[in-house]
Amino acid sequence: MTLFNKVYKATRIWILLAVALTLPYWVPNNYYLQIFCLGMIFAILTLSLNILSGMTGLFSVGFIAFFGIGAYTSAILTTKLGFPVPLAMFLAGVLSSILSLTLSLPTMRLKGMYFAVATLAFGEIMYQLFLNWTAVTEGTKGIKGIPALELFGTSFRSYSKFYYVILVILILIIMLARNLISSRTGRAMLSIRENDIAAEAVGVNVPQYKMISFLISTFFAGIAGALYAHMVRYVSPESFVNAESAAVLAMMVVGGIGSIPGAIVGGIGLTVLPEFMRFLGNIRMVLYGASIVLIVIFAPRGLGGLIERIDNILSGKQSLGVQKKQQHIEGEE
Amino acid sequence: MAILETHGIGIHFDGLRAVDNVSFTAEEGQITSIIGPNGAGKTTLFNLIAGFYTPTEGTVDFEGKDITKLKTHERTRLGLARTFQNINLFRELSVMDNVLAGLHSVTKCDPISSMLNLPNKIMEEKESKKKVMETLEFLNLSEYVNEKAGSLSYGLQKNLEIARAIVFRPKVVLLDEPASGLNTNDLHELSQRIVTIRDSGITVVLIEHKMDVVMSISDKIIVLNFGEKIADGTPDEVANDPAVIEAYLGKDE
Amino acid sequence: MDFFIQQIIQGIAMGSLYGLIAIGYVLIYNAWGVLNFAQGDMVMIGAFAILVTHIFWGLPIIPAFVVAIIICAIVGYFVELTSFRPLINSSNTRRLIATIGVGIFLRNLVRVIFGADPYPFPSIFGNTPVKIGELTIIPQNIWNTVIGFVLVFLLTVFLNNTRLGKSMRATAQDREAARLMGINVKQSMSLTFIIASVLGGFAGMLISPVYFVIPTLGTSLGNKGFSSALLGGITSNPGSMIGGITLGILEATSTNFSTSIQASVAYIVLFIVLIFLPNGLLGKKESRKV
Amino acid sequence: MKKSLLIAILAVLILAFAVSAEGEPLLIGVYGPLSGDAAMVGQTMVEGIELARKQINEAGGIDGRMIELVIEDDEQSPKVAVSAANKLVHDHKVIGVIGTVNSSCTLASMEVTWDAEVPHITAISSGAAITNVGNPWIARVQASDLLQAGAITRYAVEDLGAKKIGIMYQSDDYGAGAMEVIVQVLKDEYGMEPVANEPFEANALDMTPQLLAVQKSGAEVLIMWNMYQQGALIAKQAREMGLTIPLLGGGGLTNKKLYELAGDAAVGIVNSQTFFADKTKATPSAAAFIDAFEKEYGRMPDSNNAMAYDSMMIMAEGLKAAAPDFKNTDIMAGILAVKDLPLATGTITIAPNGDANRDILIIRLIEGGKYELVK
Repeated sequence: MTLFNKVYKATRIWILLAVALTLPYWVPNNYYLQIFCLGMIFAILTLSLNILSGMTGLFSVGFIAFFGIGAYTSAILTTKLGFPVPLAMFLAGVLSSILSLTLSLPTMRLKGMYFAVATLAFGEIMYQLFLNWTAVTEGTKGIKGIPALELFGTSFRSYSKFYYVILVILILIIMLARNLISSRTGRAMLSIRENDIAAEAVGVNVPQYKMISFLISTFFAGIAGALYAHMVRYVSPESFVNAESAAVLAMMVVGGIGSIPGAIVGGIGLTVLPEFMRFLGNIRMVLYGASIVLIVIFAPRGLGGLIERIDNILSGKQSLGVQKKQQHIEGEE
Repeated sequence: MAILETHGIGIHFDGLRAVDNVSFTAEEGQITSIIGPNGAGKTTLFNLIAGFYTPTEGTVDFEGKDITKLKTHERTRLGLARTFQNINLFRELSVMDNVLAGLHSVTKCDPISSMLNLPNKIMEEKESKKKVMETLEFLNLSEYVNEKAGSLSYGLQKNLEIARAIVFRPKVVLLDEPASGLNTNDLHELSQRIVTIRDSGITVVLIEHKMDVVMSISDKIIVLNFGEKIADGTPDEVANDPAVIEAYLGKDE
Repeated sequence: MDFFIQQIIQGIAMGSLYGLIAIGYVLIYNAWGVLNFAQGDMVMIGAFAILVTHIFWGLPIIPAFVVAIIICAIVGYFVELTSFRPLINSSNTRRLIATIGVGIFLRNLVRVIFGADPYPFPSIFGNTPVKIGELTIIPQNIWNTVIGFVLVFLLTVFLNNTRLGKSMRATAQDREAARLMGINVKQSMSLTFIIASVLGGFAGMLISPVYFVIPTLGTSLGNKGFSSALLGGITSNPGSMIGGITLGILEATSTNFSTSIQASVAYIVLFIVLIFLPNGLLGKKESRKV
Repeated sequence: MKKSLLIAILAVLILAFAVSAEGEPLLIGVYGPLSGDAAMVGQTMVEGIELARKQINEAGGIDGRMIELVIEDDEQSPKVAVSAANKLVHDHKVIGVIGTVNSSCTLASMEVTWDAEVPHITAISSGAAITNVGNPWIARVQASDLLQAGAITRYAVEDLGAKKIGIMYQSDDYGAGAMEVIVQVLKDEYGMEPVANEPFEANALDMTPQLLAVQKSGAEVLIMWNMYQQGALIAKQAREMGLTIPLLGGGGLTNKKLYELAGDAAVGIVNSQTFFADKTKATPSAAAFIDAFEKEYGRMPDSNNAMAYDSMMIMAEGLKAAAPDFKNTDIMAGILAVKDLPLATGTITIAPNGDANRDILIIRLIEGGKYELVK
């Protein structure tokens, strides 16, 4: 290990943090800040999906539904019932978690494709609910005038302030997810993904842990949805269509299934990058489809794998050339 | 005292009787081996005992209690562990994590403490890792602790399965062909180890084809053929049983 | 009563198209073990293929169909070669995501080439309704139903009675065993994929005269297709036809109960089937391997 | 060598900047769906705005300054629309914004212009909510659902004398918004209730379940609220099943594709509209627009072209009123002060809530895919 490796290892987290904390001061303007805010919200969502799909191996094709439940809950609680925003955001996570039981309880027995299809059906049904349950969701008119977050007398209406709220929540969730991986609960989830028969044999109550995975991941997804609602301050069903589920999946794949840094890079990357590709018009979507396939085939670990590799090289764990076998929370079924 | 008993247990798939009316007992602190030609229903019997299959008839008793209705993970929690013939490891996880996962049924840390890194989690993790290292040392796996399970050689993977099964000090461990794929040197070591496991107070139930292993370490042998029990007794009794000799005749080991 | 019968007739007409789409899902699921989310877009490809051959190139209807089928086979083979074959040993998660990617690719490629607006397609069998008492029946719909059933019948005959069909079935049941029996597994898997693509495309060709041709044609039809496949039992070819027609009838009659439920019928049915009837109406039980 | 070249380039750049700074153009942001399923609508919107900009600039600009457009794509997604609006306002620093098409996109993104206090005109969104949330920075050229659906409902009851009205609508922001207005108007003004009220998926193909329900209900008139694609399917399938009642609808039906797709089944469809491309019947200002558009693009304009054109013209009114400082409050005040302004879609007065008040036209599709003015 060279001196450079040591310095890198000791400082990398602080450098990252410093960049994250000062971002609002060196991005050119509010537009870039807003893109970053949105990207970070989607990073949280991707991370949530990763707990379900990457860690537990439960593949969800309708995940945006929980983002939507979170957004609507917080929107309704604050606009119609006058709840304070922080409480409403927390309850958004809780309700998203509770509603996940309506999906997870009956589908715990289902495996692989069957489960994926059930989540797709759930996503479509939730969308129809947002659309048709007019008394609560205002239907297609959407919910307007959602208040911005206010805390200790400060309003977080501007992007430059709300950015820090998102950042804090993102860092918190990253920490929770990291702790989870190296814990009894996390290992039980990983073991289900790896081999559910062996998981049962070591005493894991498989349905119960699938459900726990669901509760945790949808809680975070609900929080992400609430953040979205209070940033955009308007929610309508169009934001939670199934194509958005596919977009979150793509973020997870591009980042690398099961990788925490990957989820962050995927979420932010696939929000920011399209902004600069928009001039391509319809061709952009063709390239988008093609790149999903190409990444799945040629870079199965996505950008997360690449980042981990560079990180290992810089911190001296791995030499350039050969790739040493390393622990990775992603697996092949 | 009999720690594990089956009473007339049986299961059929699509009309085919895989295990039929098998009753046997495994005495506490002994090595009980189950032998029989290929397709005799040995692994199916293990799956019935471990709870992967629900028997069509009969019961399984563990420490004198009927556990037939219990799920696999509930049986593990009571102290019934197993390994697999065709290796079911968590391939993408490290050796450490595989064996740590084996401690699931004796650890308590809940999801909230897990995520928040509360003191009870940190304490438990520390203790768990200590236990894992002891087990890995016992099975000569310490040097691979950070390797991915899937990248180990076949023999090491077999060993790792045993480590994962015994790390939580179960009362009974079911070993499904631990010797397959091992060379002669390793065989001797394995026999020694199984004896050590028994001597440490874990009752062993063993499925094995390698007769020298079975004969040298078993306290009791049960012979299955076509899903039925055809003999049981000490190694000597079984070796001289005419029904056993007939079953094995022409069917080369 | 007439009203109810009219609803049933409509349900059958739509449902047999669902069934035809469902078969593609079933074939690919059994051979490849993956639900092909791009199958709906093969329906769209079929519709555009017939649009190009019959309208743009001006081929008479029969040659137009033949050429369109060849186009579908080529597209199917291309998809199999680029997005399925390389992932044959990957996890289900990856393969599913790849099929989603392929769907996005095909849909948008067609949109770039042909634009987002729909194209009209003339009726092949006539759109003048036939009156039977109070009931109205559209010839095209009858033909679609008949053709749907004939295709399923032919497919079943092919799978059960030809050497190629049998090897396809053997491969679908157990790839390893088929290999040991000397079957060219790679070839039969490709063939299955191509047949599934052509059947999907064929459904698109039958749909275009009833509705119109548009790049998003396959998105909702695809979902209806795999709902039907699961309803019928994903392991059964005739099951998908039954599943399709059941779904079609349920959708058509759902307006009697609630006006806003129709859009969700397919998904509610899907959810219920998965929970209470995981093997569908005609599917075989998948046994557990330890 | 290299260095001197660099300096030279820099010098040229600085010079160019200095020159342009003198007659600095007025930046107007435009956003709409330029990719995806609604790309055609976005494109027509841009065409109309572009034509208006060209005319304004050719006439000497505003206070001697040229108008320059910055165009962004919103992909028909509320999320992207918010980003697009942010880009226009914060990155391009435009002084006025025109857009977008989908009501949900406009509603989500108008929070951005509202916060930044940038005058915003929506050309095509019809959602009633846009102008009733008290946003002082928004104006709209499109006739809101309240006006359009109201006019068609009154036509059905008063002119056609219908006692039983059936409704079908596409269940999204466009269809469902109008449906609520129709139900409201029937109840408030005539004490009636629709005999059938059937939603369908936005990308549905088979309309017969809904049509059967309408047929069973004995409706004398069917009001459908959807785009022309679904309109064609409804017309075709209704005629095929022998449902011959009059079909009415909203502005989204007006499109040459409607007749192409449905053929004669579409003949007789009546819909509300803000613009009618017939020079013989048009006001002088509308006729002038039709002429100019035909010259520019070689075809007849549609209503979206016209509304987009008017949006730019109304924005120009605001700019004129705010010259030479172009303060945001002055621009908005100028927009809201527009009164009896003859434009392509009629003589427009902007109401205090931002809506453009004018008469709603009722048009009918006739043989050969042409339209005739009903009233």
